[in-house]
Amino acid sequence: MSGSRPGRPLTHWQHRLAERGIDRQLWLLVPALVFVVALFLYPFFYGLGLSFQPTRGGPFSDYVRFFSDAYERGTIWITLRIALPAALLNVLAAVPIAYRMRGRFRAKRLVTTVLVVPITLGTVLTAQGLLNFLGPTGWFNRILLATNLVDEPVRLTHNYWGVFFSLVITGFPFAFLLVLSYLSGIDPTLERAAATLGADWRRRFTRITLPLLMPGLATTFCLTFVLAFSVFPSAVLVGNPAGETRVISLAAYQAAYEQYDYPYASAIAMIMGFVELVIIAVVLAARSRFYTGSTGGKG
Amino acid sequence: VGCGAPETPGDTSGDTSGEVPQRPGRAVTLNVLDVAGNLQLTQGMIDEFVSKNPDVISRVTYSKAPAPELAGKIKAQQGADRVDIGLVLTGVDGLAAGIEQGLWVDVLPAFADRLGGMQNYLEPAAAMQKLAGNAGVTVTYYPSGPLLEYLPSRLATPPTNAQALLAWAKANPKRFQYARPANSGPGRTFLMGLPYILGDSNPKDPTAGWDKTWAFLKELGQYVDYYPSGTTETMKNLANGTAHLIVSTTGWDINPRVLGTVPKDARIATIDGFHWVTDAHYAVMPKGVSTDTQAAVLALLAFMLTPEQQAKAYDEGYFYPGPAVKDVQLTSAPQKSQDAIREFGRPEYDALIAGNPTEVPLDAKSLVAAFNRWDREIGGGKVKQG
Amino acid sequence: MSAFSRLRLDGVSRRFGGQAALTELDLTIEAGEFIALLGPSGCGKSTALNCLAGLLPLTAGSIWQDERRIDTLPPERRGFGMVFQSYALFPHLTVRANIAFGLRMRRLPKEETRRRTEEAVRLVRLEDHVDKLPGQLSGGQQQRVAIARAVVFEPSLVLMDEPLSNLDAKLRLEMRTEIRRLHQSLGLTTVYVTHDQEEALSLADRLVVLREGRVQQVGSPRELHTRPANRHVADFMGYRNLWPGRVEQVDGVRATVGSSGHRLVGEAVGDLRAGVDAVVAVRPEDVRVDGSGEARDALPATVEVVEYQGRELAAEARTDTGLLLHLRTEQRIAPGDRVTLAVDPQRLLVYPADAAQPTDRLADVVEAAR
Amino acid sequence: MSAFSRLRLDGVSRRFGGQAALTELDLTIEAGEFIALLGPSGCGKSTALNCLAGLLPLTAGSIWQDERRIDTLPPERRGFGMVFQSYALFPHLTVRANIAFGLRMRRLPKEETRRRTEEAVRLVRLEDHVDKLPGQLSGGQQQRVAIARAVVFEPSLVLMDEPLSNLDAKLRLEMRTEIRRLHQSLGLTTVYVTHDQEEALSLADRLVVLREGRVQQVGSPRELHTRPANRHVADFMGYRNLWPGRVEQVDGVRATVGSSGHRLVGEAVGDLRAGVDAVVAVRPEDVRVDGSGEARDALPATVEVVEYQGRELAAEARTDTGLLLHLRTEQRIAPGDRVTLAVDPQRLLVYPADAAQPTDRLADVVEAAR
Amino acid sequence: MATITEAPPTPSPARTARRRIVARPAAWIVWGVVVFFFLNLLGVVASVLVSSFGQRWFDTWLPDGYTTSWYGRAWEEFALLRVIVVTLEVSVLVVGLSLLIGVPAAYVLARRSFPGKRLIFLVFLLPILMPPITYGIPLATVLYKFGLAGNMSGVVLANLVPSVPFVILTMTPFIEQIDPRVESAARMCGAGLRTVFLRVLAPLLVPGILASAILVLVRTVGMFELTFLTAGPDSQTLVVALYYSMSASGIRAQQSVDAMAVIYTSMMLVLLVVALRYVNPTQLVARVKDEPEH
Ligand SMILES: Nc1ncnc2c1ncn2[C@@H]1O[C@H](COP(=O)(O)OP(=O)(O)OP(=O)(O)O)[C@@H](O)[C@H]1O
Ligand SMILES: Nc1ncnc2c1ncn2[C@@H]1O[C@H](COP(=O)(O)OP(=O)(O)OP(=O)(O)O)[C@@H](O)[C@H]1O
Ligand SMILES: NCCCCNCCCN
Ligand SMILES: [Mg+2]
Ligand SMILES: [Mg+2]
Repeated sequence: MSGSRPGRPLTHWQHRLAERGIDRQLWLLVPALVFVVALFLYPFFYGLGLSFQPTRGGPFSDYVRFFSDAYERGTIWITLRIALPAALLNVLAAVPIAYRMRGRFRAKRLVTTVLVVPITLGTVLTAQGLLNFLGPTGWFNRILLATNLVDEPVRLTHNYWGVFFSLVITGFPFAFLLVLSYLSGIDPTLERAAATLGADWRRRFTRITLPLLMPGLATTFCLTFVLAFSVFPSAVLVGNPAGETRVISLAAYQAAYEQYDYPYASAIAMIMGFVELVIIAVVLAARSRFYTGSTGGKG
Repeated sequence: VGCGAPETPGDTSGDTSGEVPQRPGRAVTLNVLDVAGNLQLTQGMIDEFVSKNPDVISRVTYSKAPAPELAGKIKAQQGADRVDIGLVLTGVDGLAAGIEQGLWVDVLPAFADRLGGMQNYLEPAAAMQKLAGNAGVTVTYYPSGPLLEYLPSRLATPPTNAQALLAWAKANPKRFQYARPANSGPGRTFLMGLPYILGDSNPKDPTAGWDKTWAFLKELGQYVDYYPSGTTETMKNLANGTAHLIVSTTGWDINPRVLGTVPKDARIATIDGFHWVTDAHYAVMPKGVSTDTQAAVLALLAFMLTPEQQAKAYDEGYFYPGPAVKDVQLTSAPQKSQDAIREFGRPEYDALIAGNPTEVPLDAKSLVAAFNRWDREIGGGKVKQG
Repeated sequence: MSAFSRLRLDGVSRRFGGQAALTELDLTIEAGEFIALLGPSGCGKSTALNCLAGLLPLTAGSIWQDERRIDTLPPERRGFGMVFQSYALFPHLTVRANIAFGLRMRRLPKEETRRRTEEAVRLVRLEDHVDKLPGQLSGGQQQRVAIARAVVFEPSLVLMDEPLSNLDAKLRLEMRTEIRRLHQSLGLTTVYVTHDQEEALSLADRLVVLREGRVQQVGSPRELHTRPANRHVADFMGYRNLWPGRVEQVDGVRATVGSSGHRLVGEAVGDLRAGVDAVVAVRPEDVRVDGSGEARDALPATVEVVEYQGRELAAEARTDTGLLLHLRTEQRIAPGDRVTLAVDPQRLLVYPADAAQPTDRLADVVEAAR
Repeated sequence: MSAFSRLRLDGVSRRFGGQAALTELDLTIEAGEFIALLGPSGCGKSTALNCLAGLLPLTAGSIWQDERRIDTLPPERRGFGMVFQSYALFPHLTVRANIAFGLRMRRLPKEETRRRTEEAVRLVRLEDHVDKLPGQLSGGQQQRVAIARAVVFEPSLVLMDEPLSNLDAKLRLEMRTEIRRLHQSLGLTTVYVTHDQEEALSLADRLVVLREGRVQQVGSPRELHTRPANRHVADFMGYRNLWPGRVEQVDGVRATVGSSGHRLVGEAVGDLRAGVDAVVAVRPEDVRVDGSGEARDALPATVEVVEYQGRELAAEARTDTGLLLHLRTEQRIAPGDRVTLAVDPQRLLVYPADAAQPTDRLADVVEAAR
Repeated sequence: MATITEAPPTPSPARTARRRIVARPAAWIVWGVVVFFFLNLLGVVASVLVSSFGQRWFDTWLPDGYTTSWYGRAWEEFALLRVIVVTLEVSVLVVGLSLLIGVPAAYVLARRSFPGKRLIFLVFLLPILMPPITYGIPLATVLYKFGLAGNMSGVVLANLVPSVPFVILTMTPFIEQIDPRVESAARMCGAGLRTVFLRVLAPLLVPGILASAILVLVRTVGMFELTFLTAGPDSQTLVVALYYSMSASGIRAQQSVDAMAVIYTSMMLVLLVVALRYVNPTQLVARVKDEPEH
């Protein structure tokens, strides 16, 4: 029946699209896309548009207003002064501890579980606890006084340090667990190989583990920095929101809900997002200089 | 969809703007928003009204928010044409912010006949009502402060005049405290009371008339450790000894001692020549609520202004004395309230209230200007700007 | 890094939790030897190697390099080279830096490091790839980097843990020859872990067969191939025909066994007496297809399955009494053919049967299910 | 699910992005055949199988089951069974439910589903394990579940993608025999993918060798083994000796080639004329170690590496002119021995050399580095 | 055969064990820091707990007396029943919706490659990367504009913004862990796409779905900023109520705020304990594949 054999029949159009990876399954993405466009992208661009329609002056006048007012402009610096050191400390302190705990040991699950607790406490409760614990007559100061380490209570709340501690308490466990998971992703055989090649633990760490961990550290830094940068409730509750912890999110909040100036609030929110993305971009650019491929992790 | 800020409320839908009936056609659900801490005093009155008049208000919900957020919230709801808050209880600040934004229904003069109790206000309460204009209805009143508060165990003789206060603060650095005025009743009373004490040129004009006040605060600020973001913190610090002298009001003097946050033996002091800067809480109705709800709220307010209900405002000294209308005796207050005031109240208040002039607080615009200047020059002045 | 003349493992044991992974390993390795550790998965090969390398502390026993005890030294101070199963190349370092790593750790002069690295690169012919990262190399190239890295600092002992298991068949064959060549030309001493008996036979001077953490046999490839010490080693070494039977008669090293109605004669290995249960072991290639059906030990059978294997055929045949034989032959036989099979008594080994270990073979089963 | 008498792949092609993974595969499969797709990693074997199964849409071409075009049907409507490399058992279903899955999908009556499942379970002898989950089974048992699941609904075609590659050597050998047996006893038609030439040779009726997505040769195991169509197939089929040379003379099917100063005579495969470059291919087992050095084609050489392989030795020897030969012999030779090697002209194949593909062998290199 | 040429001294067990017992100073420092951190953490939590039961607590180590009355006060003063009900309603809605939206998307992103995938992935990542306040303010503005804020729908919608991407990120490794050949196998057995999803994928994804459901629940209960910006009088969740109790006007006993905080913490802890039955702790913070346990 040679007649029934068409020479080389045309391939079905579905095959052609499928070859490029497009088929009906992609419909499954649609709800999520609609959602992200409607609830994230649209508001975001709405805010961006709003920031160029100030109540007074030309399209950029709210930005000019922000940057020409030292009281407002200063919030960028205030925020960075809190967020950068907090994020840095969280990441750096996490490394040696995670390095110690990367193997398997009996209490590991317990330790990691306990570490998760402050993440779930949230900033508000942490703030309340810090006020009680670190306050002038809290246990912390009482211990310092009782052991004669200080003569007078150290003030650790309602200032920079209160916010800083709050960020460490909520941020450190987060950073630790992330770093731990990145570390576990590095094939332990690599360190063993380095050992058989004559590297002591110090050089195994600096030559092998650390370089392979760097991209993970950069990512961890970015994520903890984002958390710290958006500090809001703790800046109000344990900080000094009129002064040294008047962070930029507070400025944006006040513009929106105390001054009812939505365009100005949007402008501040945009500036805030921009500053954050600049920092992240710098860190990610540095990250790309490290080896970021597979680390032979078993994960 | 255009990109513009949420519009100010324009037209409101049919059932929100018509004739307000004497009684709602159907029992309403009333959402009460408290931004002044006023429910402490008035929730009992409202609950009693609801239980006695289930045909007017079938259910009531309460929620609380910080005052600064009030206008934004209401405005947003009105912009969306979905106002679900029927009654707002607010201080001067929230009331004024709303007036400026045109958020409130003008209760006066339209409904004056329904609120007979308003004829009966105490004199300073009537002054506070005048300040409120046509939108708010004064529900509670107190003379407030400024007062100084201290523990005799830590401070034997408090300063009695402004210079002595300055000298004391200098001699005892970090021991004098008041909270950020924008977040604190005592803080703002202190701020508004100082021009009277110092004899400034125009106590009603913080921008041009407060030279002595600003200079005084700046100098005082050198000896202040930090400005807490709420009065509670100053009370806590007084109690635990971190602060030895703080700014207070009649309510903040009595109630925390009742609650046990401040030791019972704390004392108050006054500064020579001080004027009471009075305070009041107002009830307002946002524009855009249905006429049924408006009717219900008006009936409720009339009920709240009766002397029997006003007696509840004695509370546990929270807003001492509390009632806004005349001839409300402590003896008609609930027993618990009487007991608390007997134990923690101060006999000297009657004389102080009678013997010192009362002043209404700043109008909203001036107050915001004063706050702003305080935030930048006094509060923020302690931080270097980058 | 001093070369040694003899390395001795003395009762080396290792437990994990309560479980013994390696029990009392005694072994002396002479300089220049190529030793293979052989055994099924989980038998403790890697454990032994890691103990030797210092990557795993011993639970008991000691390791001596000539007169020096080394089991307490950390791995970096033993000076052994190691090739890992999955290569364990440093993914962030170039091929050159990977190979030079061991020299750098020894703080050799720059110039010497460079020279010796270049030499090793040439040795494994990766001149064109020195600046690539391991991720950019094929499996065989990665393998070579791993070998070069392990031998570049001239270790006194090279340890290899299944270094070929990740390569495909063809490359495995090639690399196998290369490892042997490097071992000879560089005068290395090598301990090599594998589960592939063919690999072990072809590479090693001496084989150590492990089972469940215990040494089963140590010997030359020929010894292992022709005379496994027990039935487990026989099974592992390719004696695919393992028939249960009962000893009828033992006559010196010669035993006669009855199995499925046949009388089989072979060499007795281990403690056998008449009447005990035994296992008869024969390699498929030692089963002869004889034309003549008259031989005394002849097994008449029917061919069931035939597989083409190039020069030879692999086949299965079943005797009339139901005994299944695996065989290899160059004769052209086909399923259904009647054949007469025979096994040279020297190629037939008889072991005492130990605790029941059923020969769970699908083959027998499918037959039964028919 | 209708059985067919012939399945035809017609120009079946598949690209990924711009890259061709399979190019113009033409193949006709007769009912009952056992076809093996063979080739190195990445040559497109799995792609071909997945196209056949319907798991991968074609880029061009068509597939015909007798006169019915089936390449537009989704996999579930083609009625083929498939056994996957890592079994791909449903981890949440018991062995019984795994095997019954295909029957359930066909909504057979409960009773019949039960009966046929039991039958399949018996077929692969998993009666004792029916209620276990796959995770509780050994590799070989999982393999059997996978096979039972694929054949239980009597598919008209069974596809197998390297079904044995995850098993260890011993089990692989056993399962191989079983697959062949099942194919025969159930009368299946099977397409089997592997990269192991030995496996393909032993299992299949017909082999299809792929390279870079293109068919290189289709033929019987014997054809593939003795006469690979080109040098790549030869390389892949175990012709480990591949020497470059130049054709000196072609005489019908007989070609004479000069390589490293030797004159080699063999069978010409493909288009050859005098003067062109050629590749000479010889299997190690076809290199004879002759005592006599007089034969015309004799190659005097020195043994360099010897590997013990049981009955045989594998060795490398180098002629005095530097030609390296891989050989296998039963003779006992040792490194350093002088031997004379010879290759039967019928076992020596001569191919035209194609575009340069360096024989990237570590062996040659190490030699060079010395 | 191996022969022992000379008898070595019998190894003393102490010698082989020695290296493991003696810890380096670095280890002591590290453990010291960890212990210090935990002690302070304990102090923070315990001081709230103790205070919530304290009658009066001024300048002393412990309160003057103990009482449970603050809990009753907090319960009434902050209308906690209502708040907790709202919190649960919001959380359940957010979890349900984000799973419904997120799981199919996660499936496609884990399994398929198609043009624009990287861009889409980035867009899904952004809500997690941006501070909530940055997009929260414009989002609240938009939601108010459409009348969707100030009530439960606003709170739910706003909380979906970080939750859906979070579901996608946590589900991806779970989906990747399922061998795609299992799906192919099901199809070869005659199962259509729907059957594959319902009979094969869904049962296999149950652990992943549970894990991400609980993670989203924990995060939603704890999410302050977005709820704060969009909640109305009737739709405050527990965190927001807690924040108000700390910062809104009025005189409140510290202890009743503490009591509320304890109630909040207890609720979180219950969720946490449930969560940790299904999830590796590291997974609470990031999209991390399960550590190899063997
Ligand atoms: N770190 C460990 N913890 C617990 N048990 C282990 C550990 N390492 C190995 N084992 C156990 O010790 C035994 C021996 O393991 P080993 O890795 O030495 O086997 P192997 O012979 O190398 O096997 P394979 O051929 O699979 O690599 C096994 O039963 C294994 O499960
Ligand atoms: N999904 C895919 N996307 C892109 N390229 C692919 C994909 N699948 C296969 N390829 C490519 O197609 C070619 C053929 O792949 P295929 O899997 O068919 O090879 P194979 O012969 O089965 O190899 P192996 O023996 O390694 O399984 C390879 O180059 C491979 O990289
Ligand atoms: N616990 C916090 C109490 C905050 C009190 N704010 C003071 C406002 C007085 N109107
Ligand atoms: Mg191993
Ligand atoms: Mg494949």
